[in-house]
Amino acid sequence: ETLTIATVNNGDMVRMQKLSGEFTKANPDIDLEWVTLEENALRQKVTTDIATKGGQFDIMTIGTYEVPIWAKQGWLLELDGLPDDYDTDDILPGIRGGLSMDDKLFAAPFYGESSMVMYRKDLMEKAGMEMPEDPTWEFIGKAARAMTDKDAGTYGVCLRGKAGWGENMAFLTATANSFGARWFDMDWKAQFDTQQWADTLNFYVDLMNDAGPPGASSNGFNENLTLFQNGQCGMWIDATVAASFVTNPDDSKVADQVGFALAPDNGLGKRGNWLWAWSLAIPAGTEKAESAKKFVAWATSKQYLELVASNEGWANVPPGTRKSLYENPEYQKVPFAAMTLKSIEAADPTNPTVDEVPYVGVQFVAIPEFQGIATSVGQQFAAALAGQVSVEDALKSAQALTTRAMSKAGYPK
Amino acid sequence: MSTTHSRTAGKAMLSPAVILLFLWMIVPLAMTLYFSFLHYNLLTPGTSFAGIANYQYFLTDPAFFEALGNTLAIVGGVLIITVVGGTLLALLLDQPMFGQGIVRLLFIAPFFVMPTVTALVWKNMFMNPTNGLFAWLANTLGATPIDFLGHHPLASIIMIVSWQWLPFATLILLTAMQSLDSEQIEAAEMDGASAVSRFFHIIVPHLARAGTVVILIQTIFLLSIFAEILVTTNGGPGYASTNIPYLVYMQSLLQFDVGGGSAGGIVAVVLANIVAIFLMRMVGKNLDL
Amino acid sequence: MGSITLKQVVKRFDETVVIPPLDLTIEDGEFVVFVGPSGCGKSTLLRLIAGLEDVTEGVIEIDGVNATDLPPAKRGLAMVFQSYALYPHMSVRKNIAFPLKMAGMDQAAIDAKVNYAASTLNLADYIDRRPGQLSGGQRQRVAIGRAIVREPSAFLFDEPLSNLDAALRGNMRLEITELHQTLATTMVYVTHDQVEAMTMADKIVVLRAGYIEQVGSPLDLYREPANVFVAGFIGSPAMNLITGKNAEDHGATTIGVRPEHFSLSHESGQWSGVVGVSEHLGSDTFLRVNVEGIGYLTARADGEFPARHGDTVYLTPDPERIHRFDEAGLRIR
Amino acid sequence: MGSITLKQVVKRFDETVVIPPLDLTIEDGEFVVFVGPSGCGKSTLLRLIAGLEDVTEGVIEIDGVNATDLPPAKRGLAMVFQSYALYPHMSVRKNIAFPLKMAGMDQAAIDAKVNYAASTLNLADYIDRRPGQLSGGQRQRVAIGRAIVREPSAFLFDEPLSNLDAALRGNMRLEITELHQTLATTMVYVTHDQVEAMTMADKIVVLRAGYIEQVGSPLDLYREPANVFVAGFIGSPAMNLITGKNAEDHGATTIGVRPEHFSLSHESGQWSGVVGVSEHLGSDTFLRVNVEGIGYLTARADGEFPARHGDTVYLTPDPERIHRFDEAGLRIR
Amino acid sequence: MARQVTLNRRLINTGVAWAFGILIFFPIFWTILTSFKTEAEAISLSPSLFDFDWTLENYQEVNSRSNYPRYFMNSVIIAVGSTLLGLIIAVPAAWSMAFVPSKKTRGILLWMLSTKMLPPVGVLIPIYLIFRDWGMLDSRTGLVIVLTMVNLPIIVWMLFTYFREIPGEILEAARMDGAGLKSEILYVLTPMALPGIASTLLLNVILAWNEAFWTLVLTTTKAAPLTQFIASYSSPEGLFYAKLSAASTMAIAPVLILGWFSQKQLVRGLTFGAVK
Ligand SMILES: Nc1ncnc2c1ncn2[C@@H]1O[C@H](COP(=O)(O)OP(=O)(O)OP(=O)(O)O)[C@@H](O)[C@H]1O
Ligand SMILES: Nc1ncnc2c1ncn2[C@@H]1O[C@H](COP(=O)(O)OP(=O)(O)OP(=O)(O)O)[C@@H](O)[C@H]1O
Ligand SMILES: [Mg+2]
Ligand SMILES: [Mg+2]
Repeated sequence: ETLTIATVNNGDMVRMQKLSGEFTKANPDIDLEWVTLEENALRQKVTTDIATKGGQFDIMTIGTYEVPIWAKQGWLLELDGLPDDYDTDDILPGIRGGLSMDDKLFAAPFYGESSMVMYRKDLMEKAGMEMPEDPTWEFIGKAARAMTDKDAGTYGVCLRGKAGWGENMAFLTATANSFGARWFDMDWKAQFDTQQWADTLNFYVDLMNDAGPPGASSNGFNENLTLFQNGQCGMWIDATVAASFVTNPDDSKVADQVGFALAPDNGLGKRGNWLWAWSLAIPAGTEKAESAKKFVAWATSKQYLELVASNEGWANVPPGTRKSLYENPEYQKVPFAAMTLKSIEAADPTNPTVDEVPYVGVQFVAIPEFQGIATSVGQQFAAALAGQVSVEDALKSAQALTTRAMSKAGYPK
Repeated sequence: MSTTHSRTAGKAMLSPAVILLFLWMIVPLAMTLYFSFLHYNLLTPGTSFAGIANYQYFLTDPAFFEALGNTLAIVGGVLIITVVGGTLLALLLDQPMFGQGIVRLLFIAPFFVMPTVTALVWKNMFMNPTNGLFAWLANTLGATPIDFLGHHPLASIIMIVSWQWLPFATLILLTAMQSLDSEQIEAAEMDGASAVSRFFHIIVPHLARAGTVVILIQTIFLLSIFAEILVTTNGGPGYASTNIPYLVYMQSLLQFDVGGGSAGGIVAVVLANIVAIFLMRMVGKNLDL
Repeated sequence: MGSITLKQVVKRFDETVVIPPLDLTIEDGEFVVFVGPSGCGKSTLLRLIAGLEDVTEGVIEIDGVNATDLPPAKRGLAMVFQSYALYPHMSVRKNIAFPLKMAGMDQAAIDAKVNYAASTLNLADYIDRRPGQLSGGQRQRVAIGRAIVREPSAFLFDEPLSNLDAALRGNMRLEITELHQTLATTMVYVTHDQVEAMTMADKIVVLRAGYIEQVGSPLDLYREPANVFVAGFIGSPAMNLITGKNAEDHGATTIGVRPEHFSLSHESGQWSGVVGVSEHLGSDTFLRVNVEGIGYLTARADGEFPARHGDTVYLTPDPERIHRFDEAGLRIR
Repeated sequence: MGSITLKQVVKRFDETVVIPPLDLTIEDGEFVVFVGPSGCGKSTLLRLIAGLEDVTEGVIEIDGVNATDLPPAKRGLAMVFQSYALYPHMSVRKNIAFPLKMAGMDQAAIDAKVNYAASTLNLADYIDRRPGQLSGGQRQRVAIGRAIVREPSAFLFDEPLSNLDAALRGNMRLEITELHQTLATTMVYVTHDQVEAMTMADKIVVLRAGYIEQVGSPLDLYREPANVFVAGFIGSPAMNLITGKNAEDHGATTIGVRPEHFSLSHESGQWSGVVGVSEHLGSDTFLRVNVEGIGYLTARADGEFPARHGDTVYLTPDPERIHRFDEAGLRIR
Repeated sequence: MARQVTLNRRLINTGVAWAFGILIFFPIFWTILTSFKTEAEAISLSPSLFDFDWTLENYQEVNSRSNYPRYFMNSVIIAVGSTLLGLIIAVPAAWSMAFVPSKKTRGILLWMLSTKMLPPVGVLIPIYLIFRDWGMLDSRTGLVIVLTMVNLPIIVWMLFTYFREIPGEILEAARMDGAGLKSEILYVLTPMALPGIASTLLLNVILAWNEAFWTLVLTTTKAAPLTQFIASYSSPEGLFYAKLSAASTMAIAPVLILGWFSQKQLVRGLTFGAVK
């Protein structure tokens, strides 16, 4: 039997692909076919496939955004009857909640992440400042400007600027939460005309202009990672998984100088961090459900974590999914482990904002229309960052297009 | 040649191609047309009749006019660069020189490169404002690196696409140039025309046919430029580098709004046909098909 | 004005010598025709004069001025090409006007000249057509028109009529002859057509492998070919060249008799032979007669001469018109 | 066997009638030449016979069998095209063998036939070359070879020699004539070359705008053209056609005198005129003489006849050879 | 024109032309070069031309990660398959247009071309649904069919311009010689048009090889060609320039080499009858 698995081409997944020999060894009757794609391409492919019942995949890698929507449509197979030693209860509750509907698990988390501040201790010291464990945005702004030395190619802060709902909008939505902003009010009215959003975006654009790298509007996770590893960023606020990359001396020039802190806040009770888990799900209607479940269980099991640890060291274990991992004394030695757990625990998808909202999702709104809308809004914000439109105009456009799209989609429902 | 027999055979031989192409065109097009009148989102099951709502939304989308402008800018910009540049380069290559064969190989290479690879290479290794080669060049010269994709997205895309198509234009125009009857040039020389006059009065008009082909073929491909945008700018910032195909793509594959995407597709088809009519006029005049 | 003098002109392409040292003088107003077998250097010679090729050695003088290093446009010559070399994208009017425009002439003057040339050459009716819409003869006329308007000191023609059909060629031949009579400008004309050479030239230059074999008026060449090559080359059908005993009888290595200089009879004559092929053209009859000891001879008889395959006929050469050549092939005077 | 009969054959392209109802019989073994001005329908007629075009109306019989609806390959005819139409990717051998291969003949028989044809036509030396490596004349021979091997009941030729130069044309003309004598197969030959028509044909068919103007042997047409058109068309240079008072004197609307049927004198004669152009070919001299009251006449004199532009000469037509035509242009007998 | 060109002028031409040639080729050259660098060197802020440690590790890495031979074979099968299928359909059509033209011929040809102007995204979902229903998702057959249809207009046009240059008399001669339609096309037309057919074939192999919309949308694993292979390197976590370069080199090399070898043919064929 051949399982076709769609995965994202990030480091953890590629590693899983390489280690999957262990699985096929144990299950000689199962062959694995991999479709490894870049995130957006993957999402389009699997979404098209599942929505049209193309049936090309047996296992799909999807995120916390898709799971509730797809589960609601009945497109996903419930993950019940997993082996006993799988220990569903070991999964971090925040993550598990995001992947369940009516308490039924529809996807198994492969790794989970939040966001946090990664910074260069040496540069911080040079700037004569000290990073608290829970910084405020004000501090970040000040520190970033102090660390910037454009002539030397050092930029105080690297933040996502590339348009896309999973790129700049993930960051900006989470940030906006900490500024007290929200996407929609309880009547599903767009909120980009509020002062909170203006504050968020102004702060972001000013900061990036003063202390960001050139071309920030094209920088996504990858670009910033490269910049940071290359020693060009003083701080970087991004996914917690990045911690293992930036502390890996093979790839990173600054591995021994990286410190971590919680994502900043504005004293409003919400931090600017998100919650995301790349998870494995099985489309409803696959004929290979048993084998698929077997594989999902293997890839997200405790044993898999140990397998990675024994092969590649604890620092490279897919993080953010299991309590037991964080209780493991070996893993606690990893410098970013504690901070990652704290960040994940600090995010609350069901109550993401200062004011009440009708939706779930920290850095996204779990409605099908969100991808399109947020990508368009992301384009506007990227344009503002690139200086092609003013912040004011970008917000106006965002407000207009969101309102349009929501009314087209028939909200409030 | 034209006996009843051969005419019948002619029809029989032509029909497979015509019928297949017709089906290939009409079946999906009809489905698209049908979808365009539906509320149909892949992510929300069920469809319902939408009237012209999808068209309304697509056509009143502020992105639409920007995308229309960008589409034309890309087609026009690339055409101008490749045709003018191609003519000049062809003129250069037509001169006697050493190693012409190898130079031709160097010239044609970009045409063989996958668009995706082209875009990836340019974006990452050249235009990246911190790690790209251009940034390095600017730094070495003491200038500030330009953020190509952030600040000049459309121009950057035009540049990348021009790089891909310049070889095509150059080599076709070169072939055309080499086909120019040398007696004509000599006649012009006898008539007292200077090198510049010969270029404008004899060579350029001679290239008209080849130029037409270059324009036609390139327009066909340029109208649906997509991979380059997807890889480099994602249509942004804002809508600065979104063209019509990309806009339709956003509707269909980002929002999974099949209804809206179909409406966009139909609009794109109509626009492409308008361009096609103009183009075909020109072709009909310059190429005796 | 339009005399052209070539002094010790040599042309080599890389290593191959196409024109060995060659001297030639073309007088003002003369109509000079270059003939010779294909590849003998006719076109090359013309192009050297035009300046479209560089001479390797030697001097070309035009109107007494050394023009060896002048570019084509500065030599005051006009050329009509075999392919016409019209500009296909320009109307007839524009084609003719082109050299004037290049000379920077003002529009009114151009128009006047073009109209004059067009009416002279009967081009007025299709002055606004493109070359592609013209027949061969009309195109040829446009090419000539383009040459005329420049009022060159000499015209150069490279097989200008070879792309035309026979009838048209006859007409154009007359037109060019008339043009020469009207303009009285020097013309240098390359052809490999016998009739053109004979009827148009004031002076024929016979070339072989870059060498001048003979220069003279058409009738001179016809009557007194300087050597066997010219004898065989000029005249159509070609002169019968006879070697062996019959030639020795006339004290020559080779003797030549033109087909038209036999008298034919069914009864008696100097040589008897059997008719191989007889071609009855109506106006004339050409016979190929197999004469014992000599081989096939071509003879011309009048259109009514009755002769069929296999008949025996008698040929008598006109004794006055027997050409005699020595062992070097040179004419014995 | 190879008689061809056309009965009331009509050919229309869309609306334009190219061949109006036409009857023609070609006897077995005859050499028939179609001549006529360009566009008169010669090629069309040939292609109708070949079956490359459908007849619009009428019947074509080959060897007495109705072949109107037969495809070309079934008619037992072979065609030689103006462009030779050799298969450039095949060797000479393969070219010649192609029709046999298509007929499904076995290889040994094919080889024998091809070798025989090749030796007959002197093709043996380059039997393995491609057409591109052959000269024009050799190609023409291959085309003929390809036609011969099929042993067709008739050969069709469409201007087969028009792409060759003058000398080669002469030779090939002779070869085709000889071939006809050897094979004695019907040949239908389209040309617009006077000499070819006169020398090769048993029977000439003169066409104008799809109509047959006259059918007859070459000398019949030369001596007794049925009408003004044929009179002007056959013979080179063309017959002088004179209208007006001089014609009336002979009881005709038009009289015709061939250039070669004048006797010329500097002293006296029937008509006097001034020489316009004199073309000295050596063998002959052609004069265009402007005769008062008649206009320009062309006359042929012998090569030695001294005449220059502006001289006055006297022309006397041979009274026996004056052709007379009525007002409809038809010959008065 | 055949006047002597001075050596100086020739040298200047050579210099300028080579400079432009190298400039245009540089991105490809740089990609290939980068594929032999380590990631650190690839991304270095002061890039070096040749002065680095050459390594093959990127190729090893790429090979161990994805099944390159399978992608490669799929690309070959799809490109060659669609081209051959296209030729089979297009040769008769082009024959008909070139040798039995009617008043509609020109219109049909232009119409065929105009179908190429339709943006594929517009009909993506319908095609996807049709393919799903016919079970042709992720099948090479399906892809061959799609790419055949996509490139058919170009094939027909190119063949048409080639056939048109072949004198009709030769086909008539074949007909007189007793060749039926099949023999006429097979033994006479096709061999004569071979250079044209070859260049049509080449161009279409290249176009099909590089087609990156339908190949991505309609395949997953079994039928996935090199475009898919490249897509999996397009933006992973971190910018792995060297690996990206290695993958790119592997994806473009086959067609680049093919193109180079057939460059003369190709260019001549590309002129679509614009150069006589
Ligand atoms: N550019 C060239 N390079 C080398 N050889 C040349 C060149 N041009 C002409 N020749 C050679 O010079 C010789 C004379 O050529 P030319 O064209 O003058 O002959 P021609 O008398 O005009 O012949 P034709 O009657 O066929 O036109 C030929 O042997 C030809 O091959
Ligand atoms: N396929 C066709 N469609 C329409 N008209 C045609 C076609 N073929 C020939 N004609 C017309 O038929 C007439 C006779 O043509 P045909 O080719 O038979 O002339 P021809 O006597 O062979 O002339 P030429 O001596 O120039 O070869 C011409 O007026 C031509 O325009
Ligand atoms: Mg010549
Ligand atoms: Mg004809």
